[in-house]
Amino acid sequence: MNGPQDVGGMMGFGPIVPEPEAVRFHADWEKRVLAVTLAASATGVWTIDAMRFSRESLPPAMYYGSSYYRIWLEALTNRLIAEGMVTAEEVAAGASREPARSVPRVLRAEAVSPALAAGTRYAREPSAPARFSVNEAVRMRVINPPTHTRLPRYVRGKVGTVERAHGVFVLPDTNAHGLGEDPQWLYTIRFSGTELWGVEADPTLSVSVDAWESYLEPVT
Amino acid sequence: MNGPQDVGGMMGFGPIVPEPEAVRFHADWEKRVLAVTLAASATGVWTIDAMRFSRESLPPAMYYGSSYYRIWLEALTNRLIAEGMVTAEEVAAGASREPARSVPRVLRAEAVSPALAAGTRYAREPSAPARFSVNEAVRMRVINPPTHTRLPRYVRGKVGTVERAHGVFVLPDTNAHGLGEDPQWLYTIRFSGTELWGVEADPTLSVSVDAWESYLEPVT
Amino acid sequence: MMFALTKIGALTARDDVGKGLPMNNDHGHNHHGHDHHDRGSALSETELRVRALETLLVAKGYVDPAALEAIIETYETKIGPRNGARVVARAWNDPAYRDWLLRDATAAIAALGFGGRQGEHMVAVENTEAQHNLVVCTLCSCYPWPVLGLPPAWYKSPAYRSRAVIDPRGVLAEFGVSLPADRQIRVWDSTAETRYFVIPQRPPSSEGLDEAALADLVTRDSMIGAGVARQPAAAS
Amino acid sequence: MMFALTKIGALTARDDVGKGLPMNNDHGHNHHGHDHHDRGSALSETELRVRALETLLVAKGYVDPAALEAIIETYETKIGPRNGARVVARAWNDPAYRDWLLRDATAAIAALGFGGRQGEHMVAVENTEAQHNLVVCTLCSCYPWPVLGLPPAWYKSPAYRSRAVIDPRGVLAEFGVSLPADRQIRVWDSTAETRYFVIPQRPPSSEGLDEAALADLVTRDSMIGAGVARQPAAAS
Repeated sequence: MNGPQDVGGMMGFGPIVPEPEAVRFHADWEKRVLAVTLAASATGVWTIDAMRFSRESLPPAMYYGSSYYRIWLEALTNRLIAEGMVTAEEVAAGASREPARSVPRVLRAEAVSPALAAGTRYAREPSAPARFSVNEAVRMRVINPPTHTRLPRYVRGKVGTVERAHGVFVLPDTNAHGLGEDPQWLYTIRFSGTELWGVEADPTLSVSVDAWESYLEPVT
Repeated sequence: MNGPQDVGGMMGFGPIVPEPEAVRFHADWEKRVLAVTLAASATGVWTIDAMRFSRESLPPAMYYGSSYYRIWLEALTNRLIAEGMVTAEEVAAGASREPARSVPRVLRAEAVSPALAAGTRYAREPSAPARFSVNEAVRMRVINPPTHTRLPRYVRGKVGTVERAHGVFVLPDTNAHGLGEDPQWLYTIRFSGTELWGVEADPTLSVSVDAWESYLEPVT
Repeated sequence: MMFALTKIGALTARDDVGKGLPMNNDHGHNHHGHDHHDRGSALSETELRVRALETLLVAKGYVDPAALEAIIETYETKIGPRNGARVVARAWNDPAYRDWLLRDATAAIAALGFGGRQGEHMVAVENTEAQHNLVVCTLCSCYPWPVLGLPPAWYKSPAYRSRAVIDPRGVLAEFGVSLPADRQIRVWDSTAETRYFVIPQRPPSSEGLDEAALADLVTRDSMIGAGVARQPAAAS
Repeated sequence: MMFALTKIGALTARDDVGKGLPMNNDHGHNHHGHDHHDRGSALSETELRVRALETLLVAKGYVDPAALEAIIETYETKIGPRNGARVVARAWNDPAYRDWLLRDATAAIAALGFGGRQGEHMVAVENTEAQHNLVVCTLCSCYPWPVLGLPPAWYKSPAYRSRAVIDPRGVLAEFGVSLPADRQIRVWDSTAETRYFVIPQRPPSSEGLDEAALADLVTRDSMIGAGVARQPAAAS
């Protein structure tokens, strides 16, 4: 969706504020949000793409007015309610009132290290050869789905060059909505700054995105 | 600028809430903001384009989190301070602490009706013929100025058709920043929905913008 | 490849888009910015700020307090959508006036006594069996004040401004307007000082009504394209 | 026609962009959303909500409280940018390792004991005299956790995410980094599960340092491309 998350090329957010490398968290509640989000996601009720969609579905005023851990908190709460794992009343009360929903798994303390060390691989075995070749020119499709996509607005319709084929990966557009993994070839596509931003752009600039095969069309 | 004002095609702002035709204001302060903004603007210290730039320069979280009269209030306050007409301290105190700046004019009560009835004409005498003709295909330039522009992001780079030439009008891009009126031909450019949003768009849709000559380039 | 838009609609409806979240800009207010202070308290932060700014500008001599009252009176009592309704009623009733209005709206509207601020360069567009027109200002709140008055809160809201150009049928549905699938939708984004207003389709069974009665059928929303004209009482 | 960008910079600087306004997302907090309640009060609204949610999820049996502590301990003490600094130091010191890292970053990084969540598909890119690399995730906060730890607040901020792809030199200037005008700038927008990290240029006068000493020169920001490696103490 063309939601508040899609900020590439926007202006007006003010200065960037660097911070020391030693800073891990800014408040104790940030740690709790991190841990609760990872542990709740480990139940396997939703995919990472579904959770991203929950975050970008927050109202823009809230999204831009919140720190990122606050965004996590809001999205996690919405997702838990949408999945029937908790009710809004339970969230307000901070207490369980209904029986728990069954979930695929629960992450136990002893499994944390192995789970984080393993991660979740999104690569899949190719079932077809890559349609596009390295150094080939491609045009990004013009799509505006109200659902999740990882094709940012600032590259849609633009012509770039295939720089690398990464293999076949789970497609977020379907995976976010329970429509299956639809694994597709994933490419790094490089654009000149002038292609993206016009002739007045920095001539030394190039920008790439990683794009699934269905985001691309041949340049005719 | 690609600020929060440029919302065409964005998603996630929630439902539209119709309201009865008889509703003029929702609170008394809205009337005051309307009147103060019109009267302060009538001093002639800034142009309408400069005030629009002040509004779109508000932080996105504030812009999206505020009603439109609140946006007016914030922008007017910033503009008055930037023009040296008031200080931030005076605004906080609600009292004058410094001598007033001289302003070109003050709108008196008896001049309100004639001024509103006259309006401000932005049309200028053409000094050159229109470069583009009705029914001609044109491409919108790809520009991303950090300054004021009235070329929305969703049409940049898109090909449309000249539907009407309105005459020559003051260019907001320069006028907003004290760089002169640079009057240019103004056209209505019509786009198909599919050109703007892709092949999945509503096939019955067409959208137009009004665009100054320097926003356009010939289709080659 | 991408899935179809119809499929997506159902998905979005069942997903958590905004569920349980306050939405901004309904009724011109919002629920999680500064303005939440405006509810309930006798004198809100916003009211105090507006009052302080007005006091300051008057003290500085930049604004005449009597001019403020004159401005408010004008837009509360003189300039509103009944002006536009008169223009539409005349156009329905007088083919020559309609032609003039479509050819030179600023002049034709001035002939009925309307014009000025935010209506200096008017364009009238006509709804027909072939085409429905919808007016928006994606970049701010441009609106034809002399014929329609001040814009309603929804016209200035990001919700309307963002969607009118990409999903006008969805927008119209929220206003209770459903058009035939083959009706062409023409959206006018007011990006310059030209101001658009819509001549809605004249309702069936309105023959014989005089201009005052016709004007009663013309709603504000119908002149933005977000609504259609009312049916005459006898026919409804 | 449009005026030049250099001219525009000056204009913007003197105009009222954000003047006197609170900015959001500095230091990961904001000053006019809900989070303003977090300042000063002993137990903020956010803290209360987080506590309530954690209590609820534990009561429901969805999360194991001991697992929460294990997750926090991992990212507070085990996984951070010193991991990435070791990778860079090895690459500086060992040309064969550098080649492997550029060819198959996931495997080369795993050989040093790092990998897993948010680093399953790693790509290393190298800064040179010809090209400077900068990593961003415009759509969310994708970041190579196994080598860099959790992202800093600025990396997740709309300010950084919006500008990195259109004005990277302006962004770098805010980090105190100024590159030659002819240096190619290559921005990597992390829109998939591939995770990028930057091998900064090895500082002059770092010859003869061992890998531990080299790793001390490698800052977190330099591995995002928002900084450069430190000069050795003797040379600075």
